Amino acid sequence: MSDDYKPVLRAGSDPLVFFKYPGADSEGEVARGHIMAAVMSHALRDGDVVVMGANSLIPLAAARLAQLTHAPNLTILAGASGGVNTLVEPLAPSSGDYANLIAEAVLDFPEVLMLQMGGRTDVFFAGGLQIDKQGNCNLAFTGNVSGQVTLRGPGSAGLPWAMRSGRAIVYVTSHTRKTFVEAVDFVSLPGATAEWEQGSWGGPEMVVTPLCVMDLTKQGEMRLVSLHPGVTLEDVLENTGFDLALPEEAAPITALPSPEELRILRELDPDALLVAVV
Amino acid sequence: MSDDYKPVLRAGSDPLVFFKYPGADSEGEVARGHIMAAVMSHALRDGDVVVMGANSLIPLAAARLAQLTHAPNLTILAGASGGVNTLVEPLAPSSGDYANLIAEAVLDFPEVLMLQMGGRTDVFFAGGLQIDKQGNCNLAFTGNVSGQVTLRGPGSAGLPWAMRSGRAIVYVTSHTRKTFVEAVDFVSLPGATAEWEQGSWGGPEMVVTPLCVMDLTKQGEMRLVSLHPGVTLEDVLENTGFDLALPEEAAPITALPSPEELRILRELDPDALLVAVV
Amino acid sequence: MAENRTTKALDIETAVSTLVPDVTESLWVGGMHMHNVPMALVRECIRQGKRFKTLYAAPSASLAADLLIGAGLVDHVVCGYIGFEHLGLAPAFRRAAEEDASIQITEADSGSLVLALQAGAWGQPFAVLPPGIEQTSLVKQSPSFYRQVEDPFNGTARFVVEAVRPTLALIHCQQADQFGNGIFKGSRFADRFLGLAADRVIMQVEGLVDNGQVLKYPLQTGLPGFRAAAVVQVNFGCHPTSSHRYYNYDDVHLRLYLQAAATEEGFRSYLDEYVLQPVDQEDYMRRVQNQDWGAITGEVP
Amino acid sequence: MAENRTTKALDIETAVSTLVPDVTESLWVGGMHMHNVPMALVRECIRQGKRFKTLYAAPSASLAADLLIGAGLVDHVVCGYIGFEHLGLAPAFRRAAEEDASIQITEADSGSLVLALQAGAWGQPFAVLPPGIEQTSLVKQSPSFYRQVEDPFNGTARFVVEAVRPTLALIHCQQADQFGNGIFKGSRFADRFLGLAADRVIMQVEGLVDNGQVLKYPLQTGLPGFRAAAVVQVNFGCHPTSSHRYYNYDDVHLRLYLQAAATEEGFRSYLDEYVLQPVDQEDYMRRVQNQDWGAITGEVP
Repeated sequence: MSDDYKPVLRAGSDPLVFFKYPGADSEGEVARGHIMAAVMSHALRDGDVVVMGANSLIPLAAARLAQLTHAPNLTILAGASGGVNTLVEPLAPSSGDYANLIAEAVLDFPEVLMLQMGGRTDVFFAGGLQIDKQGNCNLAFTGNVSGQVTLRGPGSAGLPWAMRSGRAIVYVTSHTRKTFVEAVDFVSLPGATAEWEQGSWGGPEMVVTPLCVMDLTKQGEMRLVSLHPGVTLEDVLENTGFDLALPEEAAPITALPSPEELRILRELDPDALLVAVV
Repeated sequence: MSDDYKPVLRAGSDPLVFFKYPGADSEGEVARGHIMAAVMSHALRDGDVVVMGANSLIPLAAARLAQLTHAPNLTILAGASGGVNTLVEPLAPSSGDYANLIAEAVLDFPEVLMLQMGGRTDVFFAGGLQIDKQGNCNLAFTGNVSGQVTLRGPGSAGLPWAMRSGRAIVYVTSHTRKTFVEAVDFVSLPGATAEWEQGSWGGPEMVVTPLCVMDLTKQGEMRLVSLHPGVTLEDVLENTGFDLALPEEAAPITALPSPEELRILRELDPDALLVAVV
Repeated sequence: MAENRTTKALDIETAVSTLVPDVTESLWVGGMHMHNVPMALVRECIRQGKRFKTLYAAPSASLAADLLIGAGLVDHVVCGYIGFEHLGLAPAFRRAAEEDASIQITEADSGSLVLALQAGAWGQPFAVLPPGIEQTSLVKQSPSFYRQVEDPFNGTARFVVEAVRPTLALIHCQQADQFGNGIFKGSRFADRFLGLAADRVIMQVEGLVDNGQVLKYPLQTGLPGFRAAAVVQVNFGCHPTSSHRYYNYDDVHLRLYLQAAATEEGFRSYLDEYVLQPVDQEDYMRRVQNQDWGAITGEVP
Repeated sequence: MAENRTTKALDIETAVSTLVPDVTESLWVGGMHMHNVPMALVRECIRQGKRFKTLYAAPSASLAADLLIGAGLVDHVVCGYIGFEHLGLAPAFRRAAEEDASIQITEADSGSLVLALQAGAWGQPFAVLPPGIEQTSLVKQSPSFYRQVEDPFNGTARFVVEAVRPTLALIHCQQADQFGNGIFKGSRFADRFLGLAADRVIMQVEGLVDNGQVLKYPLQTGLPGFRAAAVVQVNFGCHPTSSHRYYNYDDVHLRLYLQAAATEEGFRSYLDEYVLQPVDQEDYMRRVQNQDWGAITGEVP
């Protein structure tokens, strides 16, 4: 969203009339946000119960896209709003937006946490200030051993419980050496734990960035899966602060969204937030 | 309610149209149920949050009577229904009745338990299969030491948490030696505990029966407070299975409801359930 | 929603035969006292001879528990409350407890059981109880249910109960869409909570509504669809208990049950007449002769 | 209800001056992210210089926490999340954590904090956490917050957190009657729960409705009146956060705040201009110049 975009407060409205964002050019380029949403969508399965937290623009688009294509029985728990199966009309930047209440049900937020921590979800979307080779994510703070905090993040929020929420899909909107580090300064979300390796807990299944798609090997090391169009292996390695494992053969190019997927993503997103977000 | 009373199922209705019970003679006698309701009402204070469980016909009438007379800021939590400040129009025999949803709010029942156990209520109404000299109540079972169950009751329900719910008002609709025993076979509701004597916990404050009103001495022994009209001290002692403490002077006669109180009780209770219940 | 979304609407016989194992680890039935109890589902379970190793009876179980216990389909009951409120005690439960020892009873209380269910729902291994329970007979009666830990914040001994995750919950909503989005038109009792907590939920409803109506009023949805394994539409499915806004409980029939079930023979003939013999809910309704069913089939908004 | 029932409707200045102690033990503010945060109450607390020994920041605190921390009114924050979602990090909180050590921070997580609040509401002394937390850095970072007990059912070590009963909760409902029966017109976030749990609740609303309307639609009451100590009517009281059905969040103003508060001087001048100087909410609204307030004062059904 551009900085000179000036929304006004929304007037009182009935539940089926929502805040309108200014329209964007739906004939424009395929953006990184579109590619990331489509990749995440493909990782979702029919019947999955998918939960997301704050700042979940791309995951929300991905989950709704999956619902409208290959996963009609997927359930979306739209973060702070408590909305269940929001129609995502339109895609809104804040997880607690009223737009997410064009939905089938609205849970109290403690109930969302309960379902997540109680193991009633299949997929959890997560991010972090730092992500390391083992898939650990840090949303608390960075700092050195003497206790000096160099960057105070928001806090660990719901990340500690990702392993109870099924497959974690980790995503970031910037791929740099500051984000992808050898070892996080603080573990908010445990990555490749022993329990994950044994298959008894969930854990990071996929990592999606503006440059590429990664996963974890069985040994719990982050590995390149595919490069987004126009991105080279060098781009990724230069911007990754640890030795990234590589696939046995040359990494393929991440598939673009199909024309139908792109049409749906643009329809859900009249303000082209997916273009602006990355 | 007489046995040949035959209600039909209630048709679908809007929230302000309720099931009508056949009317009763509002000019009839002052019943024991009226006296018990008025006595309990007098024990309630303005601002009290009052919670009741199953089978709470008399407590519900008492709480609403208090609200309409001396305690306009009293709050009623009407048991299973979850209704908060039900208008009691009309008084219904089951705590979960839809009539109790003519109210200001409807809580989920776990929330009612939470408020009760969390100490957010001031008065709790309780009963029992057996009640003993120390005010202990038993709603589980009676039986002998060898483990043989002689009367299986419903179970302890919410009674174990009475001491967390403020002042307990104990009531029964039959006063016999089977009910008032030397020592209960099973403690569902702890009566005069050490914590109660020290004032750090709630506990039984008043016991109301069809014959009399009782309380607990500071030493935690049940004591006669007043005799209902027409009841003699001998009636009470013959029907009480332990040595009942007596007041220093002769026990007074329980005050009858005032004409205004009686009018209100009869208005709330078109089916005269308060006449039938005792 | 996509047109190829799978419906969860099933007929009651199919729902019970396919979704309830012949021997189910544990069961928790929704409703309280004579309200919102999914009796049609319970009768169908009995008809199909489903067995339940453990029945959780709280906050306030009544006819469903008494029938299941009387029919001999329950091995173990964890009891917070089983009774009929102002109408009396539970006759089959009484007989099981007073006369034979065929059933194992764990004496518990409704508060602790709801906290155990809540712990299960959150994935907590156990729930700590507020102080006070140590003053009751419960902790001596049920030492394996009520255990102790030391409070790490102040060293006090605390009683705790193990988390409960029921294998199966049977729940009544007044309405739902075919995807299981359930609507309570009156009290939710502990049913929303139970529906969020249990491993598998079968939902009984008076009527199916369009998904569009659910989308229009999402704040009234009591249970989100993904928690329901199946939705079963049954007319008067809670009878003889009530369904708020639809019909009151039938106290004539409840009294008939209590009178019959006072003896083992009476219980058997009630079970035969109203549970085992009826081929379906319509047949059941024909056998209940004190109701003018036609007078109360009006639609509820 | 009886005509002599006491109203809980108070003007905001009176509510805060009489119901918020000058030094309050602990505070929990409702809403999440840029939604449903009772900002007018928070600004009034700052204006009156109320101090809070502990601030619980969860599930998702934002502007309220950042202003209170920046204004130096919080001694200790228990942090699950303080941030501005897609708009960025919390500048005053960052400064407090990165540059000075004037504030004590207990590193926690939103799940554990909500469970601690739940334990407090039920009178449970502490809450047991699901397994997994031991794999995070939290248990090492905050050893007095996360403690251990032995599971009496299987001997496993479990982490637990002490129950939290906030002394004061500030909550926004879209509507309420004068007796404190609050109505959420959109998401309830954790606010119903918080309102049932806290020792004292002050409720801010967009509009007062008649008690008769509450009685007509009791199922829509989000918080029963007895839990509210006072009800305060304020126009646009959540601004710059949203109030569902009434208005969206004002991201222009939120960005203005984030930009200003990036420096200590900028924070001070924002605080002065928008919190300390305004004599009332109308004055505050006049100072917010990017909004056409008149266009959005329409009544909401």
